[in-house]
Amino acid sequence: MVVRFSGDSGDGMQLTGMQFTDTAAFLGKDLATFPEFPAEIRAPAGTLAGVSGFQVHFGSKDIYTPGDEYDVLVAMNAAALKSDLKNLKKGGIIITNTAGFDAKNLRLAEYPDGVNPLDDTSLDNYIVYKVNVTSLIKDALSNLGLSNKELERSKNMFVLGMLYWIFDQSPEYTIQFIQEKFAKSPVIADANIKALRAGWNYGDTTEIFNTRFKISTSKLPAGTYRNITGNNAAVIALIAAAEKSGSPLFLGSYPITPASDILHELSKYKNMNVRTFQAEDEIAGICAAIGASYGGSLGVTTTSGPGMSLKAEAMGLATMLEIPLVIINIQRGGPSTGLPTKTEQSDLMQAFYGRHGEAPLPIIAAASPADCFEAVYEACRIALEHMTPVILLSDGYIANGSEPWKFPTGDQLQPINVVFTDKPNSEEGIFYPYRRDERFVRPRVKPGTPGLEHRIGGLEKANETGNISYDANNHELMVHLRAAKINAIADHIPLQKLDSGNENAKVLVLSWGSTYGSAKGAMVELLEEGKDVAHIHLRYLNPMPRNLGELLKNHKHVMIPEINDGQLIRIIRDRFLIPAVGLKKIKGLPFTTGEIKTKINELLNS
Amino acid sequence: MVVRFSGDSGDGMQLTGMQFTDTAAFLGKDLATFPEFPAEIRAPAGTLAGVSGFQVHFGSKDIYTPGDEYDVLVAMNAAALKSDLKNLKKGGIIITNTAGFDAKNLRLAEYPDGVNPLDDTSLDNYIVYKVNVTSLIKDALSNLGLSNKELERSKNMFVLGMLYWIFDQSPEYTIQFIQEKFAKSPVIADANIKALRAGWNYGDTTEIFNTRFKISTSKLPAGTYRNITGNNAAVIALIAAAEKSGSPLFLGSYPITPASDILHELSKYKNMNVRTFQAEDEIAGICAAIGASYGGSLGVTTTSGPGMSLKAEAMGLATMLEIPLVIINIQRGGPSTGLPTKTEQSDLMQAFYGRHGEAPLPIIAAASPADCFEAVYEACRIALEHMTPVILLSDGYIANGSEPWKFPTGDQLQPINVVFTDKPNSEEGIFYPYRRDERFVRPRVKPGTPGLEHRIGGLEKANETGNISYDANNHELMVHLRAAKINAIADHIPLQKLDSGNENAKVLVLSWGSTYGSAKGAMVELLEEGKDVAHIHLRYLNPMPRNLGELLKNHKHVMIPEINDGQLIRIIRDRFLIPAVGLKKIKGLPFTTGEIKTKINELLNS
Amino acid sequence: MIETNSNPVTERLSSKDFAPDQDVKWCPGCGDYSILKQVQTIFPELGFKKEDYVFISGIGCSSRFTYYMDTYGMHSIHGRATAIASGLKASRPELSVWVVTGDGDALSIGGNHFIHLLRKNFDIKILLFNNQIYGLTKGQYSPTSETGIVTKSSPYGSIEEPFNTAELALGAKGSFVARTLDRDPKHMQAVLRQAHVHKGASFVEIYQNCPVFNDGAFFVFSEKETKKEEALYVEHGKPLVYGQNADKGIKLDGFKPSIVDLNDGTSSINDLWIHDEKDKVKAGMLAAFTDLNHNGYHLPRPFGVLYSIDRPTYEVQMANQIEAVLKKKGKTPLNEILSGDKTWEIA
Amino acid sequence: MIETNSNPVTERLSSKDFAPDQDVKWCPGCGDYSILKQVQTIFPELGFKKEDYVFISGIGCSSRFTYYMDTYGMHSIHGRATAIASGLKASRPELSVWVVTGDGDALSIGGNHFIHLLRKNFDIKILLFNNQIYGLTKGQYSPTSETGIVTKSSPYGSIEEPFNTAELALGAKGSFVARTLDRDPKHMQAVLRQAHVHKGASFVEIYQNCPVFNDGAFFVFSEKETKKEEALYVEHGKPLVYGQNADKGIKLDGFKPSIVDLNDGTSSINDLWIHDEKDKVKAGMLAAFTDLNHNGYHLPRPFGVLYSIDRPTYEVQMANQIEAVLKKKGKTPLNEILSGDKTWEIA
Ligand SMILES: Cc1ncc(C[n+]2csc(CCOP(=O)(O)OP(=O)(O)O)c2C)c(N)n1
Ligand SMILES: Cc1ncc(C[n+]2csc(CCOP(=O)(O)OP(=O)(O)O)c2C)c(N)n1
Ligand code: SF4
Ligand code: SF4
Ligand SMILES: [Mg+2]
Ligand SMILES: [Mg+2]
Repeated sequence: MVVRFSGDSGDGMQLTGMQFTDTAAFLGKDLATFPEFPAEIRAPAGTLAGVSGFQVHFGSKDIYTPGDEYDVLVAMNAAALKSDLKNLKKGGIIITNTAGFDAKNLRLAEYPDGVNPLDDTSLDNYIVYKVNVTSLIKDALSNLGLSNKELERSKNMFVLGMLYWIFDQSPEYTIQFIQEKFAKSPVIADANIKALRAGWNYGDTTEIFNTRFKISTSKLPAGTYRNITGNNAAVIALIAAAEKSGSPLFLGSYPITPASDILHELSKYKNMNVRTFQAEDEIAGICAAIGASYGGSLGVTTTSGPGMSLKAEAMGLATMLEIPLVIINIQRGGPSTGLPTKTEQSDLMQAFYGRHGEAPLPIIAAASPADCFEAVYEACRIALEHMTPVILLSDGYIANGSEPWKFPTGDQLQPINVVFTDKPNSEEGIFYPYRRDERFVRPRVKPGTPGLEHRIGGLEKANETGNISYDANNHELMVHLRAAKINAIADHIPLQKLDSGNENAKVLVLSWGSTYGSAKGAMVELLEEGKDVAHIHLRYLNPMPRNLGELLKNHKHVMIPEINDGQLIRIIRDRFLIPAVGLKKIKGLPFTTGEIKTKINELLNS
Repeated sequence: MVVRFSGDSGDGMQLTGMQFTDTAAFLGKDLATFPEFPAEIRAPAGTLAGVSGFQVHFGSKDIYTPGDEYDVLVAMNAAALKSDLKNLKKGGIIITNTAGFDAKNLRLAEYPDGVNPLDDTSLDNYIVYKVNVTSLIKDALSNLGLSNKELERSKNMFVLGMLYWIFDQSPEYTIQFIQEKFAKSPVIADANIKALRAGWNYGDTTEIFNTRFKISTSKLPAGTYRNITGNNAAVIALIAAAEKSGSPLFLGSYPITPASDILHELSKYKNMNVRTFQAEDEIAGICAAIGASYGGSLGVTTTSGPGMSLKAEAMGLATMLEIPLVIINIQRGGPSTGLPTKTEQSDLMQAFYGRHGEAPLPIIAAASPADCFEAVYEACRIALEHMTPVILLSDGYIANGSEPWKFPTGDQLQPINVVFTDKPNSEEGIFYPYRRDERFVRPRVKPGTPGLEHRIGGLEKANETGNISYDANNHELMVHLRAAKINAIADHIPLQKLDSGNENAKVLVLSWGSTYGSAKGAMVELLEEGKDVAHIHLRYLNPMPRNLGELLKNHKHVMIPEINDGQLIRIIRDRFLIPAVGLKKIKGLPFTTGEIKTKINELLNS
Repeated sequence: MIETNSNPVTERLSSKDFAPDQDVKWCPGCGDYSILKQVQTIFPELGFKKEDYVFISGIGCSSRFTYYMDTYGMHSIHGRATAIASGLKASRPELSVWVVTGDGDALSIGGNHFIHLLRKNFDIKILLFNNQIYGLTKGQYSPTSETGIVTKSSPYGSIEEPFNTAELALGAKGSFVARTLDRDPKHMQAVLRQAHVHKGASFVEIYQNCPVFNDGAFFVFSEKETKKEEALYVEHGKPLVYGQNADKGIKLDGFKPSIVDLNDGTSSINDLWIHDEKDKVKAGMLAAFTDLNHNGYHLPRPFGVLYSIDRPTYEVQMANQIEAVLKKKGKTPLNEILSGDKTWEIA
Repeated sequence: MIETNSNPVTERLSSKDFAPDQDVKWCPGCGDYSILKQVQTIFPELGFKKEDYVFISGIGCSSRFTYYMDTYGMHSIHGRATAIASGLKASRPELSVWVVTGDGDALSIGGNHFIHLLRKNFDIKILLFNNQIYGLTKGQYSPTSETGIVTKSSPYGSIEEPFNTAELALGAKGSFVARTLDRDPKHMQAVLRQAHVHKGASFVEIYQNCPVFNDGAFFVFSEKETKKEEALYVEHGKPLVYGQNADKGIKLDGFKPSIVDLNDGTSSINDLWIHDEKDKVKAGMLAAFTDLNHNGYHLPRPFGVLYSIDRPTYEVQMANQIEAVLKKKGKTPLNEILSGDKTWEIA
């Protein structure tokens, strides 16, 4: 069951959606959400540019995406209906606030003069409920002495109440939330609760709704769950990695959509000895993180595309220094400023090759909101244990989206082994800062360690001693050693597994990052249909699992869906010389499972 | 014939080498040069770190590289001998200044105590001429009243005089040079000329040299020639492109080795209406060039690796704006600060993919010093005619190296067509800044044009109007249109030709950039030996000539030599799915023809 | 989509000529609207042709300004408008180039280009919309935010000392430093006109209310109840007078500015500090009023042109140098450049 | 290759302990040698353990300094040493962090991090080797080069007004601003000691001769023939006296500094300007002496600590905030962070 809440950005749709989600989650439904914000801070009220949407997919079956099409569309005004009708299922339900369809709203939504979709035949294929929420609210809250503006603000709670009734959910969770949130303004709390109950009662008493849904509890594996967004999962992962490795956490960052929330959230954790440094720009952000890492912290920097471009030079420095650093890129629509509030996977090639010189780095991509936890945790582990900057790719879709997460306890997390050297690493009593272990990893020394004083820098270094060296053969050796170190990480990550499907299936879908959900959704359906398909999801993009090439060669077709113009596919073709086929979508939106199924079926029939 | 001048960086070896080169060139020899500077500004005199070398390869046969090994080594001190002996041909000639082999010099050159290579048997395989240049100079110039330090300064002229005698070259060219250079200090001019003649006379009278070489005039195609370095060729190309296109030239740049010379040279051409802007950093450099280009100039920015990393974001902006811009990267050893004075080809992948989002750009690489002219001119042509930033790749080797150039006249240059729109491009009288022609190129308007006022920027734009658009389908369309524009450039560049060899040869060498010379040198020898080989040199890296794939498929082996860890090879494997083989060298030095021949022979025998 | 300008450019322009047919999309109540209005109001009178104005902006709510002026314009990337404008002005000195930027855009990521533009003294007008917050990214503190401010990125209060914008501009050799605010249209118009007239880098800080993320940051300077006591309007050659009934003045005791009551008989208007916009030391002292506010010693905030001197602009010097060299050497024929002066023939 | 420190750290260090076994590779006669010597000389007395010093430098001849101090150190990338040092200091307040940089490194590419570091007031010592040239890249003019200078990139003379470094630092809220020069070892040592003692960002500009690309740029301040007339050594609480026989002084006529002859009977030492390093206005006026030189009105160049005030450092405030929140909230067990406060069970 997919519900889309849609209204003006001032209408509180994000909050409504989150409450609905939390309630559903709390009652044990599996789910996935997808908030969509307008690009302007506050586009003029009532316009198409100002529409803000929140989509939630919930139910008892495994849910992998926020859903291609929705069953229910809540449209608070004409612009919301106009912009979101296209993805409502034929025969789906529309719940409207008729007060949002007056002449002014219709004009702002750019309906032709005299046309009101609620009055003509254009919605005949849908079940339309017209509710004058605005006037109902006024009645319900008449005795509270609120201004019109204040009354309007509870519209969303009324709608939420109706929805709870329709989906047979208890409003108690939200009532508690309201009480907590407005603890200091009891009148507002009261108004919101009254509005919520009024909405519920409206459904219960008026009989205008002829459908009521019962969603049974989901079949997620047993366990304790919470709902989480990708950016929040990243925050928790960073804290967990810091704790497990015994490293203080330092974030150097400059605000940018859609990465800023990580900075915001982390800055609340001062009690966990977390240092967040809002730098003057992205370069200072990564440089401060390098400084902190040099000092012994877990240095992290977070950004999105334009910031990644600015950090390129400093990433090269960190590569030369061979110190731990986690670089989180919440990808958004590019190039340049592009589409800042839309999602895209178009920074993969940059992650591989976006620095001058030979500067290979590990790259890990998160697959879903909850997976941001594990992916970010892994990025930290690799950075700390292998003394290297690591790029973690997420994107706007999973950063803001949410899903239930069967969170681990601290004990269940893989240990992260951080060793600081405090004595010379040679029999002669000399310390060699670039002498490597069998994983090609050099020792880490904290400034302040007596007797091991030494200098590091961005010029090429002599092997072992780390002194400046312009020697030709040494340079080649060092380029190879740095590359070998990154490649050796492949021995410290899991081998690749099929996510689902048959080992020698005719068509293999190879997904990375946030296309996981759409690919997985398609697989579930195709496998149910008995199709000869398989699915690999690649978390470790560099180095790749050692057995990946082997696995890929078992399939006639390898299909790579990407929210870009074809990036992983270039790497795969280069590495394995296989004629992989791409599926591209560059619309600032995730794939629908339908789009993926269509392409797979095409290949199955070829 | 290959001569290597080697001495302390204070010894004037670069000047000596250049004079020798110019004289040889002037007398009609083909040649190639390779200066090597120490990385320190002034490493302590006499040390190995302070050795400065200049290699010149000249003769009557076509010359493609500065030569793998030298026939003559001029070693002004012990450090010079120690560092450069390894590449002297067995049986080659060593000319030394014995005064540079005193106890102090030997110690600084890190010879063991008591060892002097001029006195032991270590040089038995060579013909060694020991000349006490320092004391000979003192005698020759005794009556000029110069200080010791001033006397020392003419050492190099004495040596040059000897060399001229040995190679039967007239010193007149250099005498004229000295007269011009020291026009204002006749005493110094006199001293230098006397020293030069003294050197010549020393050869002529002392009979210590038992070899004298006569190099016949080279067999270069008939025509008028000049000698030129890559960076100077780039400067001239920029001026020529500005003149031919009628665009004022604007350079926004921040100094960085080995690109700074372009800034230096261009800033002399104020009388050509050239504006050079030394910016506060590389970002400001490219941004100022974007501003100037927006204003109607030919905007250019020059840099090397670290600067390229910093310019990534602004390149993305220029891609979105779709305005002309030429970005010249004189590659050097990376990553990070790396090996600033050494050459490398390791920024190719960055040129392809080093920006966030889908931001494809044309890439052109120069093959040799003289070819920098044509390559840079082409970059300007494409930027101006196709409204796009273009990346031009050169490297430290060809930037500082020189060769004879059969320069064109202005009339012979391809025209560059710059059109500024000054009226609406629609019948309705509306101006559409992003309406494209059949090459997908949008119109260019100069601010100041009445009636066409409009805004452009880095956010995604609606097709044709250029207004901000967050529309999903429009974004995909625009990504594709921008890519199509770049691809369409392939229709406006020459088809790929074989540089030499047989069309279906067993082994094809695919070179790009400065590996041209080494590859060409190897080919000449292999073809003379009757081997089944062929050579393609790729100037247009993106888009590639339309027939390249076709050509590559005709060969059993495609071998790609690169001064990096394998970069073009990744692109070729991805694009054409052929198992191309790489040859890598990451030593801050060009390939020798021998290295390339060895690899080709290996493949021929496989 | 730009319709052709039906007015021949010689005709008198009106403020409407500068309003393109695009919706203005700032939040309701945003101070940016007023700035837009004042700019559109004064532009017809400034004497340039419409097509000769260019706006270059970075990224931020403020930087959207460019889209709302029907002139030439570029909405560029974060922090770099100043650098782009420098290249434009250097190569096209005849254009009237305006930079619109925010406190984050100009002083955080763009700080370096900002100070270098001032130092080099391009004749560019920089309008810095200072709302002491990052608006577009939804409310983080900026380099001008007050210490202690609670924002999304400083939940426990910012620990940073803000820049004193005027002091920074003076320290970077700015040749024109002024301040005005969104809620005083007349004053803003007057300051913008002066900025336009100044030949050199004109830095105008405009206090701008962001009702969504930093509401009321400057209300003490703009609202009836407090403004007369808190805002000091300076004018060249005029004494520093302010207060509810113009009854207060600033006097200098040596180097210490002090507040005097003009009615209590101890001081008259003749004792007051006379504003001299050419005096850098005094401009610095005026700029410092902002910080004195923090130290218990409370002085009103100065508005108006704090400093304005003439010094050569970059683009004029560049053009002059080109002209001089051209005069001396003449243009070299392209063929001579191609051949250089050392050639040889091969037959 | 670093040999272990055989001295236990509690033993007294000598300047040799700070010299690593690497060759120093500046040009013969470079002013950098003197700076290295003075730093190595004073370091043993500063009271930190050898292992607690860290040098962070950018790129430039000056930035090679890091390699020549046997402490911890990072030779980073061009212009970013200040940013890297900020992260280090924020996370390791107990270390003594020194930035070594050049006029290009700090004021050209690194200008933004420089002003932000000063504003945020990290307790970091910034040694800016000002040779008014780009040394490492072989001689282009820098943001401190004099207008008109002929260099590789300005063959017809630079058209740029240089930064006034002290003024810029003051404008960026620097809490300690000082100047010294390579050829006055004693003075340099004294200034460096004061910089070390200052708790906050300590900006020390060191005039440094580059014999290769800008020889003699500061000789008027260092060479016998001129220095007494051209250099003014300021000391807190002392009158501004200079001249061949300490016979000249600076007096203030209102806001105008003027030179008086102490021997001609018109003025005595008691009339002179007494240096007050806590007074920002006066510090600004001292800083301005540099530019007055250009306007015909010739004043000597001030050396010494121009300005020094205490204000809270970033790293201490950061640590305090962490401590306060920790005190209030206590540490949250990891498991609680993992679970959050809204969970549900699925059986
Ligand atoms: C390179 C880069 N970094 C970060 C951002 C995100 N960003 C956009 S505007 C902005 C700050 C806006 O603040 P300000 O300049 O004060 O403008 P305002 O919105 O307050 O008018 C930031 C951080 C970006 N677009 N590009
Ligand atoms: C990103 C980047 N840009 C440019 C350079 C080249 N570069 C190295 S040092 C330098 C300037 C040095 O000048 P300064 O900081 O004054 O140091 P000095 O050598 O004079 O001590 C430049 C431009 C670089 N290494 N990295
Ligand atoms: S967020 Fe603030 S500054 Fe931005 S448009 Fe809204 S009110 Fe204006
Ligand atoms: S170039 Fe100048 S600054 Fe650099 S080491 Fe040589 S003398 Fe010193
Ligand atoms: Mg702002
Ligand atoms: Mg310098």
